Amino acid sequence: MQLSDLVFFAIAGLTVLSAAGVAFSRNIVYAAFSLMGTFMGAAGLYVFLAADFVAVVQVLIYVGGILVLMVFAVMLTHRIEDVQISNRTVGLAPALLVVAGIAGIMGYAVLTTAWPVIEPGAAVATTADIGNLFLQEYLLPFEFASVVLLAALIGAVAVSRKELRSE
Amino acid sequence: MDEPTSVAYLRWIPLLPLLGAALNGVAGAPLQRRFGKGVVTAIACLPVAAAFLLACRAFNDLLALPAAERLLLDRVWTWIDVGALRVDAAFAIDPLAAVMALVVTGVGGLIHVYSAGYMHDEPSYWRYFALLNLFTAMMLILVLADNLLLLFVGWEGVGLCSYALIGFWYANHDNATAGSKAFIVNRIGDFGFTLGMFLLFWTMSAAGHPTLAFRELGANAHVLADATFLGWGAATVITALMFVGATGKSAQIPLYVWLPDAMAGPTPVSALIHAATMVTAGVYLIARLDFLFVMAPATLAVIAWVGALTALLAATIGTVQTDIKKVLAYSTISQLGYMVLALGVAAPAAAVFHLMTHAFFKACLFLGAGSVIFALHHEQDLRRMGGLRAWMPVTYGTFLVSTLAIAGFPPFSGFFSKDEILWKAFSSEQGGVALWFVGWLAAGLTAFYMFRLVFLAFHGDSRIDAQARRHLAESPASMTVPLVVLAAFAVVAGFVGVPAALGGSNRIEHWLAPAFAATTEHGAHHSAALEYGLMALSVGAGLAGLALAHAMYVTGRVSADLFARFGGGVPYRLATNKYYVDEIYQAVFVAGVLRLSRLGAAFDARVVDAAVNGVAAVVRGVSRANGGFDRIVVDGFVDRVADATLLAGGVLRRLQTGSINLYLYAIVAGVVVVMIAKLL
Amino acid sequence: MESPLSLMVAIPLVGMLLVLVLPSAAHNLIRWTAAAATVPPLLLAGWLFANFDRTEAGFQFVERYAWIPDFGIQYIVGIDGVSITMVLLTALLSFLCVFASWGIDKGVKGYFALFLLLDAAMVGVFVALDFVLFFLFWELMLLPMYFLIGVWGGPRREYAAIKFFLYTMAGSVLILLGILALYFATDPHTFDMTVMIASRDQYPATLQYVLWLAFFIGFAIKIPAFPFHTWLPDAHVEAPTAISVILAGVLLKMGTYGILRVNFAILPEATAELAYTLLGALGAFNIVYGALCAMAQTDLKKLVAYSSISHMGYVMLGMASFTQQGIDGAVLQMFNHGTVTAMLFLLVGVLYDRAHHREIYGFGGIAAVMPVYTGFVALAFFAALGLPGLSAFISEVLVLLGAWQRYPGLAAIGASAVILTAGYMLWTLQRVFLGPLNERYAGLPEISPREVFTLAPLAVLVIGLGVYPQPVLDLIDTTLAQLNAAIAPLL
Amino acid sequence: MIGLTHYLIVSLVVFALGLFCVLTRRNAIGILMGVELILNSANINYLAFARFGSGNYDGQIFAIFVIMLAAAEAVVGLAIVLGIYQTFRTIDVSATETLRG
Repeated sequence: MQLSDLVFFAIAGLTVLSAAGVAFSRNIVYAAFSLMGTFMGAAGLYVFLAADFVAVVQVLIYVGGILVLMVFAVMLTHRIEDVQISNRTVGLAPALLVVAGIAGIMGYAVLTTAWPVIEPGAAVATTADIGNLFLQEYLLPFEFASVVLLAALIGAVAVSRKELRSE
Repeated sequence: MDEPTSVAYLRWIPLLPLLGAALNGVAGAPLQRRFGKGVVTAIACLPVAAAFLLACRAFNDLLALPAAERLLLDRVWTWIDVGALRVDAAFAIDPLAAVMALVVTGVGGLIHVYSAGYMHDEPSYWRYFALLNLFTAMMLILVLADNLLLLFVGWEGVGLCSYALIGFWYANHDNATAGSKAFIVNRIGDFGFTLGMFLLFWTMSAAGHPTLAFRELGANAHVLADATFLGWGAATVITALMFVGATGKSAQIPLYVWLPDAMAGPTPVSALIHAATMVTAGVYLIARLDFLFVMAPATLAVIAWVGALTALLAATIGTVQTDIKKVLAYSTISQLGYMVLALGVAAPAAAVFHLMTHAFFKACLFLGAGSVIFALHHEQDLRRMGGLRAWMPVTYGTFLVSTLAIAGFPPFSGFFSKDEILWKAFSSEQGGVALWFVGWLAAGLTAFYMFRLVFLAFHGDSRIDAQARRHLAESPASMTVPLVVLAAFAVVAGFVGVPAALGGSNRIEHWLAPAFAATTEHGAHHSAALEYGLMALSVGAGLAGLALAHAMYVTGRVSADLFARFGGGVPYRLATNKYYVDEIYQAVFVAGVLRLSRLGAAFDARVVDAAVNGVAAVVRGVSRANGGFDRIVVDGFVDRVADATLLAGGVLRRLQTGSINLYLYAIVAGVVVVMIAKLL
Repeated sequence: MESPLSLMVAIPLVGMLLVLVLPSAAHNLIRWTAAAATVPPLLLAGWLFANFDRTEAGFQFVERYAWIPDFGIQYIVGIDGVSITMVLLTALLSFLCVFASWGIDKGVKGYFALFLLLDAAMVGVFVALDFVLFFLFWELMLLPMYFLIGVWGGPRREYAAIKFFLYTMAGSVLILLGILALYFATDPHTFDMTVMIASRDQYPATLQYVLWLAFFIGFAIKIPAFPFHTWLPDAHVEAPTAISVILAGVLLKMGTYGILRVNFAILPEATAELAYTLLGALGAFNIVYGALCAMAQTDLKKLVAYSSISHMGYVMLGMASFTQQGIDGAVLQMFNHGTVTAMLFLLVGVLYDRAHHREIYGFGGIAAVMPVYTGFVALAFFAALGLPGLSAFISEVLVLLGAWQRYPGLAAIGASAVILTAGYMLWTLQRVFLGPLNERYAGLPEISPREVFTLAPLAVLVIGLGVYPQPVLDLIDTTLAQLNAAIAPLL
Repeated sequence: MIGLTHYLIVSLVVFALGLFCVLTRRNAIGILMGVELILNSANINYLAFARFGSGNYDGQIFAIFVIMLAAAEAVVGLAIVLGIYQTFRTIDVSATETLRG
């Protein structure tokens, strides 16, 4: 077992455990912080997969943006004293059943399928290539993405504005 | 066939007046306002004068050539080139065209000068001259055209100008109507003309000579000899159709009715267009296509009789007219009848000779009448004239000379040309005693009504009202000079055609001979004595007419009511009412067409549109019936479906718990089912 | 230049979008935008005229792109001698009609947007070489036309617009059915007209007859030929001036254009069999019937509308003659009628704008107050009645000359209409412009420079093509010679 | 040696947890967190297949688009949550069943 494998397992463990924290925590604030662990772990996995740029994006957007947003939302919607009861769960048994079923099927698929695998090449810096791709081959989706983000921005403002809704 | 001599100046003969017309037509109004009428006059007269000089040059150039090669050609551009049809915009001049071109530019030029005086007080002076120039240009295109289609351009163009000039004073409805009438009646003739042209082209085309150019037609006309159309000889049908066109333009029976009405235009217009030039276009057309007409004896016979009868009929109407211009109009029709008669007896040279002399003396007569009308402030009724010779000596003198010419007294020009025609009518293979007799009778009547006119207007006591008499004076020089010039020609023009029997050499016939090469000369077997005798008879008829007119209107020895009472007054009433021809045409053709047109419009509104609206109504009806079916059966069904849907909805709504978790379960469960199904 | 034809279709559409985003109160801006959008097509038309190969009978400037390959639908545009004349005419009239529409002040934005859409669709019809594309443009043209008549028209505009729409839709259905039948009859299935023309021998005779009739009725409604013509007078009377001009100047030509493009080129056998009765005899009848009906009208615009029916009869007669002269004359007549009748409608519009009625008996002596205007009217009227030296004469004489070769009787009937035409034209001229001045109209203002601007180019064409018609004849001659050579032997 | 299967299994576990989270939470923000988990597991798959499957950048590009969409989704979703909270004074999804048929 190599060192890198150990690191992988460590990161994978962090990811899975944090995810479990998100799923099972009774306190929504703890759940939010566990989510950070999952995101960071996922970013680590990305680095392992030679996707340095995506890893950075993951950290920047998920951790720096989405997570902060969620924490804000949590804070805005709950009085601190309510946190104990803020994350009730319901229907544990059927949920476990369904999840186990799906996980089983998917696990079966993952393990039994003969994936066509190539030998991964050496990890190289990807940022420049991705940049080029965005401005050439993927220009149109890229532009659409910007429009989507703009629309989301405007939509968010429109939805959360008080006076607009009260009409 | 040899290529004719090519020259580049011919195009300018029609083009110069056309430019004058364009300039005056577009910029005439401001020019006249800014610089006065002199500029307009200059723009109008100078091109015509230049065209006259060019025509003289062409005449001179023709003289320099040997008789058989007297043809100048000026090809400007290819006008239409489609399939086998190739028409050039090309001008050609041969002896016949040269005579015509000289007459048109010469007489036309004089009338331009005359008009400057006559129309001096007219506010739309520029419009008048633009149209007059346009007319001159179109007439020259007609005359100089190298092919039938280009000739047709001039043919219709002069019709347009005639229309516009007859209705020049358009504020009066009658004038405008007269213009329309002239154009439409001419269009009937054009209908024949175009069909004749089509048939000619295709017949020639079938024989391998697809052309409309006169030279090539003339050279290859023999191929028509065996061609037939619907069982008739092609040449006969073609010439008959062409002659329909000629009857329109040259005011022959049955299409002469427009010409008397055309006198509504200004008098110089009557002189130029409706006496000297345009109306001779039909004569020119037949002369131009002489090579075709000689191949169709049947058509020639028709032409000869139409001409003779027109000459007589118009003369009888002329005897009873009281409007000075109407008398001259009917006399024009009558004289045109003579020309057509000459064409019908295969004597085109005589026709062209008479055409030329007629142009001079008739123009002079009309301008003289114009001078009288001008002096009397637009009084045209002979019954309110009289004794004018005292006030207007120049007008009287020239008028008298021209009257002597038209009445056929030697040695005035009309004598030679008319006698030539009567002699040919008698002696030609196509002619006969009957034709000669009709012509002779008309000659006598001509002398009568022309002298009646002279006596009523210039002799006797003045019947002019006092108001007008105070201003009475001879016309200005710009009007009298053309009169004198024309009168001089009316005297001397005949000498170019002195027949051999009188010791002359008939120069004009020789000059024109190359143009009429197809006409073979017969009739030389008649003795000179016979010719003298006939001459004496016709002069006698003229004298008789003169004497009768003198007796009636000067000495009063014969009552002027003689005619009016003759035969119970029926012939007189017929003649004064122009034999009711206008009324008959109106009732039969005009009313008929109008009825047909109203019928068509009614058919459109009542039948076609009704059918369309009916279809719409039927569709509406069907849809209404359908609607009933819909309400009861279809709607019933739909309602039941709706009820069932509501019922089912009432049950199924319970599934909509609003609980997001439940929805998510449902989604995931669906996914699981799909996955399992896929895996199994 | 890469794709002149597509540009000619696209530029008015771009103009339409521009007009749509402009504020609707900015009337003059909208007008100038619309005018600007019609200029490049006109320049392109000039470029096409200069670069068109007159010796080539087939299609030129062809652009071909796959569109819906599964159904054999392509985007194909191209022009031959027939369509280039129509494209030239469309570009010119669209340009002039924008200026003729200057006085529209109700719903300016909508009007010009629809107008530009109409412009694009018209050019599209003439350049489309794929049947689906052709039909698309054909229908696209009806839509703006319906609204332009129905919204901006006269008092009975709804009736006229619906009548127009139903008539032409009925025609469209037949055309669509014909197109589908042709699609399935061609092997391999395609909507490509050029392929159909090349494989015209493979259609069985019976199918050809049925298709010929379907297409013919569809197109005859557009011409319009008796008895499918009654939508025209109503549509004309109610439509605004510029739309009348487009309707008579361009839309009517689509009927005869369609017959040449589809019936003649793709169904030659049926054409040879049916042309005499349905084109020739009907054409001659149309000439006389239209002239007679025109004579009975008292509404100036209706009179001009019926004269259009009469003049389009010449096109039908000429096409049916199958002589070079006749068929060339027919297409030349399509062009000339476009210019002459456009002048007539523009002129009627000028008078209507001033007097607010078109009753022939309600005027009199207008020549005295509007001399320049009357000059234009006289030119247009005399051109319409076929005065030699003006453009319509050349085409009419060619048509009648060609027709005479094959059917002298029909040619004689057609030629007799020159008398009737002269009759109603001069009668109208006299009632409206001559005679004593009607005092009510003593103060009518003279024709304005803008109106002169719309008329002068047409006047130049009318005179110019009368004196020298070869520029147009050269364009069409080769194409029509080839077309004629395919049919004439089958007669 | 760590291979494709390892990553797929990690991804599977994260997905299962996310799904569980989505199914069981009654708190709207909690549900959104579950969605984020699912999206992350998908991203891991994308990158793993990009690394071991195709060897090109398509997977990475898609991952970035997914992140972008997640951001948009979170923004709009949280805005809606805030809106719901202001209306109902709670974000418990079981309390907001006004859509019940």
